[in-house]
Amino acid sequence: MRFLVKAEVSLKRGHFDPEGDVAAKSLKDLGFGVGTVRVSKGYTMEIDARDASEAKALAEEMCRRLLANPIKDDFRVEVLFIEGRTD
Amino acid sequence: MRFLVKAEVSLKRGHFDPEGDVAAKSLKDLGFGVGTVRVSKGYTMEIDARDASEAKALAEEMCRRLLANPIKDDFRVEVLFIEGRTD
Amino acid sequence: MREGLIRRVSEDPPVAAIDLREAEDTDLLEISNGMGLALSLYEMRVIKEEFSRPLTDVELQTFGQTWSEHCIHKTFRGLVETDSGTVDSLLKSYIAKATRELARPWCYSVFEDNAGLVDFDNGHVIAAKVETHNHPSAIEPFGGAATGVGGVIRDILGVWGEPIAVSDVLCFGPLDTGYSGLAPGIKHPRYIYKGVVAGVGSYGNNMGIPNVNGAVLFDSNYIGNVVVYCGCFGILPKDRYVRQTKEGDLAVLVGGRTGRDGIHGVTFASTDLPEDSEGLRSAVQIPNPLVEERLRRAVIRIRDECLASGITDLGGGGISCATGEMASRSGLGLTVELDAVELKETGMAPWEIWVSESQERMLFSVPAKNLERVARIFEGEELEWCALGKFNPTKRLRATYKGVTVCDLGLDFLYSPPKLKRKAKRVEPSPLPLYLKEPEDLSSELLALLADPNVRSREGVVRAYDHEVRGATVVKPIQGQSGSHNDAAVIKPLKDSWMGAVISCGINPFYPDPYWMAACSLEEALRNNTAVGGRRVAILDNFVWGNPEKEDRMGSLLRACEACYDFAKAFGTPFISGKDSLYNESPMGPVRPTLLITGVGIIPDVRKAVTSDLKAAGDPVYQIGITKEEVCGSAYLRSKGIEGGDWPRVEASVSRKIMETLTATIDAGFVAACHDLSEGGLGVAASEMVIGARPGLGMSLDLGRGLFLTGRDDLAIFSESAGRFLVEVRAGHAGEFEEAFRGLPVSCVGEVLKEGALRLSGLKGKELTIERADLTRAWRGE
Amino acid sequence: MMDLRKAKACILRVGGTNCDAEVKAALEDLGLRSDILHMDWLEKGKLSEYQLLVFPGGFSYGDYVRAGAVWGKKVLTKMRRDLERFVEDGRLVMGICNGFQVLVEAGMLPGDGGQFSPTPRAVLANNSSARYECRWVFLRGEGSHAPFARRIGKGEVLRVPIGHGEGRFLAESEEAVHELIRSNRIVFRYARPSGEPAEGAYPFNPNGSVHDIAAICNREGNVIGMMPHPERAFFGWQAFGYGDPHRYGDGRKIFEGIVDHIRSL
Ligand SMILES: Nc1ncnc2c1ncn2[C@@H]1O[C@H](COP(=O)(O)OP(=O)(O)O)[C@@H](O)[C@H]1O
Ligand SMILES: [Mg+2]
Repeated sequence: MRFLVKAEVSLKRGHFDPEGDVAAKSLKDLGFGVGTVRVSKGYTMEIDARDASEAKALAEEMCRRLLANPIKDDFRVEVLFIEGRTD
Repeated sequence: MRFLVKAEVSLKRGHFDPEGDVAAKSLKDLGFGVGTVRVSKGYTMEIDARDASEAKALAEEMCRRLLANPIKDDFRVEVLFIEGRTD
Repeated sequence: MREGLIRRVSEDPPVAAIDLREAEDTDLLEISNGMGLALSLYEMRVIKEEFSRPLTDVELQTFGQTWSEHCIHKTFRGLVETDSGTVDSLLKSYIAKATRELARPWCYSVFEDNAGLVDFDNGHVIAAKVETHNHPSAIEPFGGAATGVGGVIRDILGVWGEPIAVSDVLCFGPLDTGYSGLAPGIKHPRYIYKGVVAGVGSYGNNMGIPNVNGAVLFDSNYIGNVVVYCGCFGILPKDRYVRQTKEGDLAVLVGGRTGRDGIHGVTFASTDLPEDSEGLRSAVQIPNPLVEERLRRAVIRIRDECLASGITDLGGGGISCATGEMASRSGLGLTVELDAVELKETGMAPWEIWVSESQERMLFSVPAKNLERVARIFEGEELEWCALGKFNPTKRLRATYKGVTVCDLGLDFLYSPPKLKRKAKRVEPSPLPLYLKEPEDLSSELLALLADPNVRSREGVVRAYDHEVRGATVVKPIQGQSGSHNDAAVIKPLKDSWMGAVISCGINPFYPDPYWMAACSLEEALRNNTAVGGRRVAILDNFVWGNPEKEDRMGSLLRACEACYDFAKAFGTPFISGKDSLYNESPMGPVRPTLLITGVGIIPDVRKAVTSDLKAAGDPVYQIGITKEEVCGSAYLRSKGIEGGDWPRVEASVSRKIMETLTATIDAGFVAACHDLSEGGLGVAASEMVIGARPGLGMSLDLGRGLFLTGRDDLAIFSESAGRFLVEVRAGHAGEFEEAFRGLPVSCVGEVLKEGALRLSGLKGKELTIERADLTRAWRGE
Repeated sequence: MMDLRKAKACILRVGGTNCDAEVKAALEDLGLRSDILHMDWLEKGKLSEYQLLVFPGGFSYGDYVRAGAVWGKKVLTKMRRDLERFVEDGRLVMGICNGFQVLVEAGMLPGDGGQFSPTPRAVLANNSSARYECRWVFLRGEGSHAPFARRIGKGEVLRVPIGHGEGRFLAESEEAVHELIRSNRIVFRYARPSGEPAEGAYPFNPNGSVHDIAAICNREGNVIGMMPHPERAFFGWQAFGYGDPHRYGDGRKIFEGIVDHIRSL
């Protein structure tokens, strides 16, 4: 079956996020009342798997192998839906 | 009150996503069964607002003004929680 | 529109037929507008007269593209009615005319191909091209600017050039513009600035081509009309410049896939497009430099192995224009099988495939016997390719899709568009009186001017671009740790030759008289080139103007063209290429007439190049050129919001002699540092020479009394008169330097000081001293 | 003693690599023949013909996902065995800029011999300025035993340019940084003109790297990764304004170290 899975890779807590800082500063310049901003990257992927938990496990493996760098990144995986079905 | 809001910006459908394409190819090289991959960017922001709906509206305005270009990007905003409280 | 003029002739593929035979003038205009053809009534009538059959939408779109301002420059090639008679083609009557009359033997190919070509070292030529990408950058700054760079790089690849450098000149609204006053649809200058700089940087950096020259200007006029010029320079062995497409050769398309991006206009044949601002969506292109990097490798290999007979990039008009032009210039014809084209998305109508401007594509003509080797090169670089068809002797451009002939046009007719006629009203502004008292405190005036957005350090932009990649950048845009700007860049493109290519630009849109504005821009490009040691300069013109259908816009365009001719002739410097971008109008009004002149010179030995930072305490410093009270449009007056005074003019005969003499003294090794005086005048130039250096500068205007046609210190220091330099001469060579300049306006005005400060005494002996740290802080905006 | 004419360097590239030609020009100026090879076309076993393998700078695979990550993984799937053997043999591997990012993502640096770590043990994160930056920096030799630093004394200062957006070196932990220092695996640090370490001060440390780290090597010293581009400071005219254009630039010393080492084999 084909699943739609979202993996989100974000900087580890406590890690300095220059890009987020720049975004926060620009938003403040525009007059918005924002505090800290942290940036993350999302990968929405079609994955072939037997069931949702396998799809999730696969996506986590993808994060470990490629999408995240363990020194600086955390990741979080969520199965969005199964092809053909929506929820 | 201070809210934690997540804005997610992604390329509009129909636009080719070169980064997603490279990620998909690389994952396939590593032996994963993936189809299309699309990349998005998340901004997790502390926002000062009176209530959740104002926080959401503010974040949407930030997307329109700075974080996204409505011509090529879609964006989606979600209020994660209110400072002090979690859900 | 009247019933029956448009008919669906095929469902799959979706093709419509438009019958112009019965069409009235109103119908013709409606068709032109409705299909986004941008053809005038006159042009539509010419098409109507020609055909005794209905045309397909594909064919009409072909006319729309081929006869567009973008592809054939109809304003520049058309007729211009003036008070004193009709001008037949601005391009032929002014720009190209200067080149033709100068007849420089080192001009190898001019105004013909994707880029201009001039001789370099024996056996090699330099290719140069500068384009604009204003509208795309206004709606999507990052992608618009990035694809602008990508496009001009393909122009260089399109003459078989190996890209060696890119440049960019950018005009923005002031970054401190308020958010409230913006007209709807206009993005804030800050957003545009960030996006454009990131986009230009991203594409060049990714491709590994150093960005070595450019300019950044701010003015409220550019809030509604951002201007983005992108240039690219390349090198190739002369004998590899091949354009001889033959009958039987294959048209081979390679690179990115074809999609709905870059399609203007709407479709009649497919009515089922999604609603969401499709028109705008297709105007936005997502840059993919990764593909172009591989394209570059493939182009150079095919060139070196002599496998193709012709090449061109795909720009405006997409496949339709690239194939049509290649066939037409070889006196051939071609049938394109659109089925072969790799698509990004499904459901594209044939006309969309035909005119799509998707990025990162090139077209080759390949002799059939070489196809296999060419294919192997493409595949080795992971590039998708397809053969579109074979060149034949029919002189017709045909296209088929799913077995249906969707286009069949004679190339002779297609490539002899009717001449457009425009009217020009002469514009000749006259100088206003200057109401400004000489300020008391010139130090604070100078510091304020150094911090002016139009003057201050460009480090934030320059460092965002890799200017060292390829390892061939000799004179860099910025020098040293707290470095200052150089006037031009020097590249050493060949391993076994000391010869350098010198790249400079000139742009002065704030001088209100279009004639002198153009003259000053041209002279500035040459002056910048000369300052680092360049000579034998070829130039490129890029006009950014408003709607040419308005007489005043045409009037100023005409005046600028006159200056281009006059001064190209007077300086003996030929135009080799260029481009115009018209219709730059926004709800906030037309763009300020903006002419960019880019200069490409040479230097026989890059090791003799000169930078702007002062070198050694004790060296004498000379000022060259006459300073007049020419401050209208200067950074000095603009920073005060004052209009008035006279503007700079160019005295070509003197200026030319000065430059030639300066070149000779640089070659002789007399010159230790050199900087031209431009925006902000002498005050800013002297400061920059100190900022970039270890030592300082002491000078007295009174020593150069004869050079100043003013009694006011502020005008002497901030005037922007053309043709001036500040030069540090090596201590032992002052006599020889003066001897060389005998008869020219030159004076020793001071010397290099040990301590890091600028010490200036005025015409009447008034003194000012500013420490380098203060100059630097102001200039860096800290 | 090896005859330099018999030695060869392999400069690898993939789509998006773009500093290969400059590296070749530098090596060949010193008499070391160099082939530029696309990794996809590198035949099995071919690597053993070379004494030096270079991963040059550029934007491999567009730097998508994370600089150097995609190529780093591809190196492992495509040529892990050959590469391990190459490193075990004591041959030289050099990663410059994007190449450094690749070696880190492939788990080859910081490393021990041919043992590649299954997950990266360091990262080159976004510059702390959040910007891409091109500038000349001062590098300080740390007295490394790596062949690349053979000609460079401890505390000696080199002028070389950088050009990157992701160059902030971070290790697993503070302890890991100490381990790098203890095992003398830091080859260059960003410095002030005087040669003092930059201690994080911008722009001397241009990217915010921990401990001003600009280059590291593996335990044996035969694998090096560096963010600065020595091939852009090889000839004097490249370092125009930073030295005598008629002589050589500081970057040449690094390549001379390589050639000395190969000659001594
Ligand atoms: N305003 C102009 N001034 C000078 N040369 C021009 C101008 N417009 C076009 N040209 C020249 O005409 C030739 C064809 O131009 P163009 O159609 O813009 O090329 P391309 O199709 O590569 O964009 C080029 O050599 C270009 O330099
Ligand atoms: Mg072109």
